[in-house]
Amino acid sequence: MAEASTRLHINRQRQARERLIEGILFLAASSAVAVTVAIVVILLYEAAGFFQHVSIVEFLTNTQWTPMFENPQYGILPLVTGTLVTAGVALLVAVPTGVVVAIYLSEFAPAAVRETIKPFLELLEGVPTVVYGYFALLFVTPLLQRLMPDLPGFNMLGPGIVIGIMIIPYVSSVSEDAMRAVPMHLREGSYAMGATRFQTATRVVFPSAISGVLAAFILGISRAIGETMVVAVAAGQQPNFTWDPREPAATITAYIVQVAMGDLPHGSIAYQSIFAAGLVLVLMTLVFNIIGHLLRRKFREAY
Amino acid sequence: MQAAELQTLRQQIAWRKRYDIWFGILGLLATMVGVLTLVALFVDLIMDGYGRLSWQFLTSFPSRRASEAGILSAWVGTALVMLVTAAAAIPLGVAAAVYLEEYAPRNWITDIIEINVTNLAGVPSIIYGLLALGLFVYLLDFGQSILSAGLTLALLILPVIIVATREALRAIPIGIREAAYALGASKWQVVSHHLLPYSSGGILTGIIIGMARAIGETAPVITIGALTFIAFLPPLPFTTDPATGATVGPFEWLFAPFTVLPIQMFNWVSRPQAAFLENAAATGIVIIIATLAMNGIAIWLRYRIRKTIKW
Amino acid sequence: NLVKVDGSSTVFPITEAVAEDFQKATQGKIKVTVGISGTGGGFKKFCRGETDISNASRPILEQEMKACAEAGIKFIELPVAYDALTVIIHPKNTWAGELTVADLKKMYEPAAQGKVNNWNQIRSTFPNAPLKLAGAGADSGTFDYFTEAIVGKAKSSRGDYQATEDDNVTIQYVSRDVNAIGYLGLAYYLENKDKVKAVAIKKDDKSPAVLPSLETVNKGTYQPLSRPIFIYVSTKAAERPEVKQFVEYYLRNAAKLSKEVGYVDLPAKAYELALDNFRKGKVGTAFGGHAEVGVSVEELLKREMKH
Amino acid sequence: MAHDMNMPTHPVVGPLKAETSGFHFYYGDHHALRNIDMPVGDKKVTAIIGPSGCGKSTLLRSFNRMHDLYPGNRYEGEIRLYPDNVNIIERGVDPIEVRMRIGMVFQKPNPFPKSIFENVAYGLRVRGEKRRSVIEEKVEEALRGAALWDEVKDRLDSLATNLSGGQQQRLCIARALAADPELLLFDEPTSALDPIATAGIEELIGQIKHRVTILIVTHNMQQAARVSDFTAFMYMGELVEFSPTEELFVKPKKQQTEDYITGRFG
Amino acid sequence: MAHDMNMPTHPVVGPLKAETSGFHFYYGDHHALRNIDMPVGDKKVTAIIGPSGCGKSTLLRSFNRMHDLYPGNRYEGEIRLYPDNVNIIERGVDPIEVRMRIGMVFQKPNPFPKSIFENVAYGLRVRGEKRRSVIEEKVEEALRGAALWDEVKDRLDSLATNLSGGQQQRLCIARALAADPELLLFDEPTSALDPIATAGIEELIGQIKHRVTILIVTHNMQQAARVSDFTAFMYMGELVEFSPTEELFVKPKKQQTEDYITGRFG
Ligand SMILES: Nc1ncnc2c1ncn2[C@@H]1O[C@H](COP(=O)(O)OP(=O)(O)OP(=O)(O)O)[C@@H](O)[C@H]1O
Ligand SMILES: Nc1ncnc2c1ncn2[C@@H]1O[C@H](COP(=O)(O)OP(=O)(O)OP(=O)(O)O)[C@@H](O)[C@H]1O
Ligand SMILES: [Mg+2]
Ligand SMILES: [Mg+2]
Ligand SMILES: O=P([O-])([O-])[O-]
Repeated sequence: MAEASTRLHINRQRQARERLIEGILFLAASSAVAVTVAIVVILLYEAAGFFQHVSIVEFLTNTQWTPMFENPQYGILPLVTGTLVTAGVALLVAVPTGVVVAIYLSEFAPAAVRETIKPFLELLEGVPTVVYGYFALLFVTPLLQRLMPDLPGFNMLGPGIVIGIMIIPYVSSVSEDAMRAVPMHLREGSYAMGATRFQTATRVVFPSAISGVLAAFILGISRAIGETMVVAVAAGQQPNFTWDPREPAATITAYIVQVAMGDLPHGSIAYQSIFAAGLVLVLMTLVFNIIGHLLRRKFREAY
Repeated sequence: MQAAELQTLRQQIAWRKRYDIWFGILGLLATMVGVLTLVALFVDLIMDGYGRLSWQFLTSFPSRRASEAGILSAWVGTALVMLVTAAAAIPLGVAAAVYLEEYAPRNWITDIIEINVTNLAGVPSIIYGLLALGLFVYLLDFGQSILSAGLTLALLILPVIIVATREALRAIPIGIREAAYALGASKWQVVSHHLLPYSSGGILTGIIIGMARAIGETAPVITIGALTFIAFLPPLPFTTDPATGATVGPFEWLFAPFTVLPIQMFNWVSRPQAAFLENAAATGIVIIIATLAMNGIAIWLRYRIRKTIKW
Repeated sequence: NLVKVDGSSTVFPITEAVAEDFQKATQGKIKVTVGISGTGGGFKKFCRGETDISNASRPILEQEMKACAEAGIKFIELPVAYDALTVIIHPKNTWAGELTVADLKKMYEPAAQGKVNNWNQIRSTFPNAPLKLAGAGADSGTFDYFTEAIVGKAKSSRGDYQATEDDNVTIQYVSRDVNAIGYLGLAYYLENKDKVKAVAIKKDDKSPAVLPSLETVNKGTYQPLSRPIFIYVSTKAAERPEVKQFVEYYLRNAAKLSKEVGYVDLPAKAYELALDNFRKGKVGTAFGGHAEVGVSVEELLKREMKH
Repeated sequence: MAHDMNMPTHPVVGPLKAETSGFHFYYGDHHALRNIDMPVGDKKVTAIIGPSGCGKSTLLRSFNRMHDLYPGNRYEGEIRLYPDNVNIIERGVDPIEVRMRIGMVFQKPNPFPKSIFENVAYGLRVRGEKRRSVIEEKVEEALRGAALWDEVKDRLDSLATNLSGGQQQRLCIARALAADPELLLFDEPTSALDPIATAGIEELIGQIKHRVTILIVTHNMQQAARVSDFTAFMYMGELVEFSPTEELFVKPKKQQTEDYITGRFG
Repeated sequence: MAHDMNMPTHPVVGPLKAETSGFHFYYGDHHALRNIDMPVGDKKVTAIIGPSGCGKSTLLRSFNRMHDLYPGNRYEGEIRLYPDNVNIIERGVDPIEVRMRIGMVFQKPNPFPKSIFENVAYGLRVRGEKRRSVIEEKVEEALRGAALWDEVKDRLDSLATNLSGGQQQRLCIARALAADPELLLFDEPTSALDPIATAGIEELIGQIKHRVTILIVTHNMQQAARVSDFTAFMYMGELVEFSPTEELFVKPKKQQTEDYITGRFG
């Protein structure tokens, strides 16, 4: 049966076809890398022109960002604080609420409630962010002004809260997925010890899902940092080096979109500055993502 | 167990169960924060914009007279941009996911790709706008076209599709794969005969959710310069161009200037006349209804898959 | 048969109106797109040769002229209307109905930053009330012109005021606070007369106080806060019949349409001169690459051009 | 606990810890258990055997009302717990209270992803015990009881999920023991373990049965024979035969039992 | 296939379909199989028994190179397939070709969520068969061979996943049979089934063994006794004993074998 034995040999034609397909798929997967590289290259390229005029030290240490004023100053810090403060306010809203919602939906709510509420929450993402901007400006801020009469019409608090509400579904749905992925036998283990729902949820399910919950936080941070239209509309557009959320301030994203629609002479340093600012923004999200990656590795699910 | 012991046990259980109730209430309240915000937003938009919603609004071009203005060019633009987005993001995203889930060896290259995918999910949308401005608009010279916008949004939703596809693939039991391999199927046969068909529902859900997000995106489309008054439709394939009388080619629309719904809304919102604010609100309603419909389809799909596919 | 216009958000409503009517008049044979990417962004594209016409709420700057020259793009500068910057206060504000340029300067100049925070610092007769300033975002033409006209130098401003690109937001802000003051385009004031009050401006102590209105601007008495706004046409594009047709249509209808969307039309003479300049292909700018305050449009159109 | 007035006796089994009578169970529409009458002797080991899907786990899990965790499940009839003589599946009875008195060890070891110490202390913490000394004492006692103390005493703070399978299962037993249960349920506790670990668990069961009543499900007849005092044979949701273990394996009363233990099916 | 020159014979087994010699298997660092020498008689049923974790499945899955699907696995030694007399774990041998000739039925029935017809036809489709008539004929033949034809012939287009567990498993057998395998591997094919379905599968194995060589893993010794001609007893990664089935159960040569089959462990 010599013929039979050759049948077992490697079928070159099929192998070549499989390799080709694998190559194509690999290229598709590599597109993610290509996009990242493209982002970094384009930002670096444009920012390079900026850094020929402005020293990196000034960029990183100056506390004034007034590229459009008569005596331009190029200190990114005010935009960074603006970004961090709004994101911080947003997270203070989104993280506790999102986690409570996630625990509630995953451990407390009956299936019917869960299945109806979840898609509703997901709709929060679908609303155009411009709408949220005006919601923050015309609804939330006046409401806050009743509680805090001194609150300026533009501030980071209002938009921060609105962004927070907007990203609740991000935090809650990723955390909920993580909690639902906790195997039932762990819950059974806890209930069998006489634990209540609340005890099981907080002492067993939540800690077991911590890595997924952290991933949700990171996603939330990225979204909060990257949100543009809400702050552009409602936080005021004056860079302001402050950690006080009650004050108005501009964020990196608000600055970029403002300039993209604005009156700057092209080729000016101010114009190039949006790429430098964009670079900082990307680096910030990168840092958070890496922190998230490390945290997740540390807390990897052990069940 | 002694009666006294039992008594303390019961007290102690009752005490612990109180937290269950409190947390149940807290959870419901927290959930309501989101839901009520949404309802408030929607009701507010409806109050402002309901009066403008009409057939005429959907079939008219924008105009300086608020009462005559409509969103025809905007919704056609949105539809076409979404078409490009889907055509670009779906094959790329699904292929990338298949590679990562089924092919990728465990090595540093895979690690780098993985990290990049999670990272891209976190890159602010405005940065995609900057990228697209440099890459699509200028370097590749697509201009401020439907193609540029579609590709920009495609990059934006690529991570969403990759993640959804991977999850759908992971949900397919290993036994199905083994069964196919055991019959002598090659890897690609396993992927194309089994994995993709069985995960198509999950993939579709991911696509729809990604697209629903893309529909409302404003910032990246503004950065590529789509904040534009457009009172005509892109040249639809095989129609005759009124100006030249020539027949339009199949791909000309890709390079046409365009506007999209959120941009039209943004444009109107910053007008001095109050009547334009009504138009903006009406546009907002249309966008929300579109996302609502898409999410609805996604939910229905998810539900149907859960019913039909079992292993 | 596509005319591409881009640039200033201030000029946009006029060009939009023209484009709308023009497309109707030509039965859709000629298409016009009108983008908003700011005066600067518009010139950027214009000097790359990507657009045919650039909307501008200020004259072209030296830097931009250089870029255009490098790319071999020549342009014709055509004023199309006036925009009047309007200073607004809360309707219940009883003391600031008239302000001099010097008063405004005290409020907005860079030296005021952090120091001038009370109305009585402007004039001792003003009440002891916190001064709440709003105004245009720092990269708008409005901001440039306001600082030029009030402080005396473009972009020279204090930084601690409520800045926004969206004039509706300024309206909101001022209408909610008796102690607030802000400035914006005339159109926004005209649409919101019920919510805010315009301030009459005195050029100096001796001049009369003038309220902004179509007449005062057109007659040239509302000074220094009225400014001409422009379109710039590329000469290369102007050779194309559709662009030519569009620009002529524009100049013939600008008077009517600019009024309709809340701007102030130029004197009729000015449009004739502009049309004439366009037909003759008079290239260059009358400004020499920097801003100027208070020149009449007719004078501009007759000036020797710089390019 | 001394023999109690409320603790009825059974002709074959002796004093009873629990007893099901006329017990039925439904997964939604699926009638999984039919009319089960089974005694559970106090401080004895009762094994439940039967082919896969016959309802062994379902019955066992009814004893601590695990089925309450999932919607659509329904109990019918009685499971009486002595000496209280309450029907623990009655509406008025709090499942949490039941579970605090009836512990359970699962088929797959399921330690929480916490430290070894925290795993064992869990039952005490759940009860609101805060005193460190009490907890430490109880944890040590339970770990000793589960024959795990010597192996882990130096690394009580390390993650329980890093233990070997057999150690994990003994940890789960310790966790259950620390809560001082009156009745301990085992659902195929060794089926995920290797032979050596299995032997360890079986030995452990032999040790603790003097302190606590044990109900164990197994699909390994030899195991039932080795560890139990009484054996219940179930088939298709019914209790076919209940006898002292030796009797059931040596001279089964029913043909089905005989067929099963001689390997004619299953 | 007639007895072939290339088909060696074994003193106990007779003509061989396959044979492992000096075979080792590693899951990464874990040495799961050690030095296995096992003959597989042509057109005979060979059972592999042993306690959980001893390596039964690992050995079985080596025969169709299932381990190639996962990274880090390593084969060593020989698995010869006759009459070709090729070492199928050699590098130059294509695992896909191996799997086309050696079928497999898994523990848990795993039909594709496609129609019954498409399930059975899948092996043919993979081979590029396109002729409808050929496929229909083969599908019917395979379904008859798996004793399922009568039950499903009227609903070949309905979803395979809607069948009962036993039917699904017979469908999986039909699916394997339709590809005309020379050797069929079964990994505990009945452990997820009820007794009646189990009996059906066992009967089926009896019917097809005249056409195809069978290698079956089971943890049910009675099942091994019922269906197999030869039995291999494995323990901790080693092949302890290989004998004709009757001999192994009646007078095992090794003490370990005897301990296991009398239920002293496992
Ligand atoms: N959650 C459930 N919903 C519906 N039916 C179920 C559920 N769990 C089990 N069943 C069914 O109830 C019957 C008894 O199942 P059970 O798990 O008690 O069997 P078992 O004797 O423990 O079997 P095994 O030895 O496989 O663990 C089976 O027919 C099973 O299919
Ligand atoms: N993918 C794997 N990676 C590492 N080790 C494995 C893997 N699969 C199995 N093993 C180990 O290899 C040994 C043999 O496993 P195998 O599954 O072959 O046992 P088995 O005899 O089939 O047991 P069972 O009766 O439980 O199926 C076991 O110790 C097991 O833990
Ligand atoms: Mg069970
Ligand atoms: Mg196995
Ligand atoms: O858009 P502007 O240049 O007019 O501010």
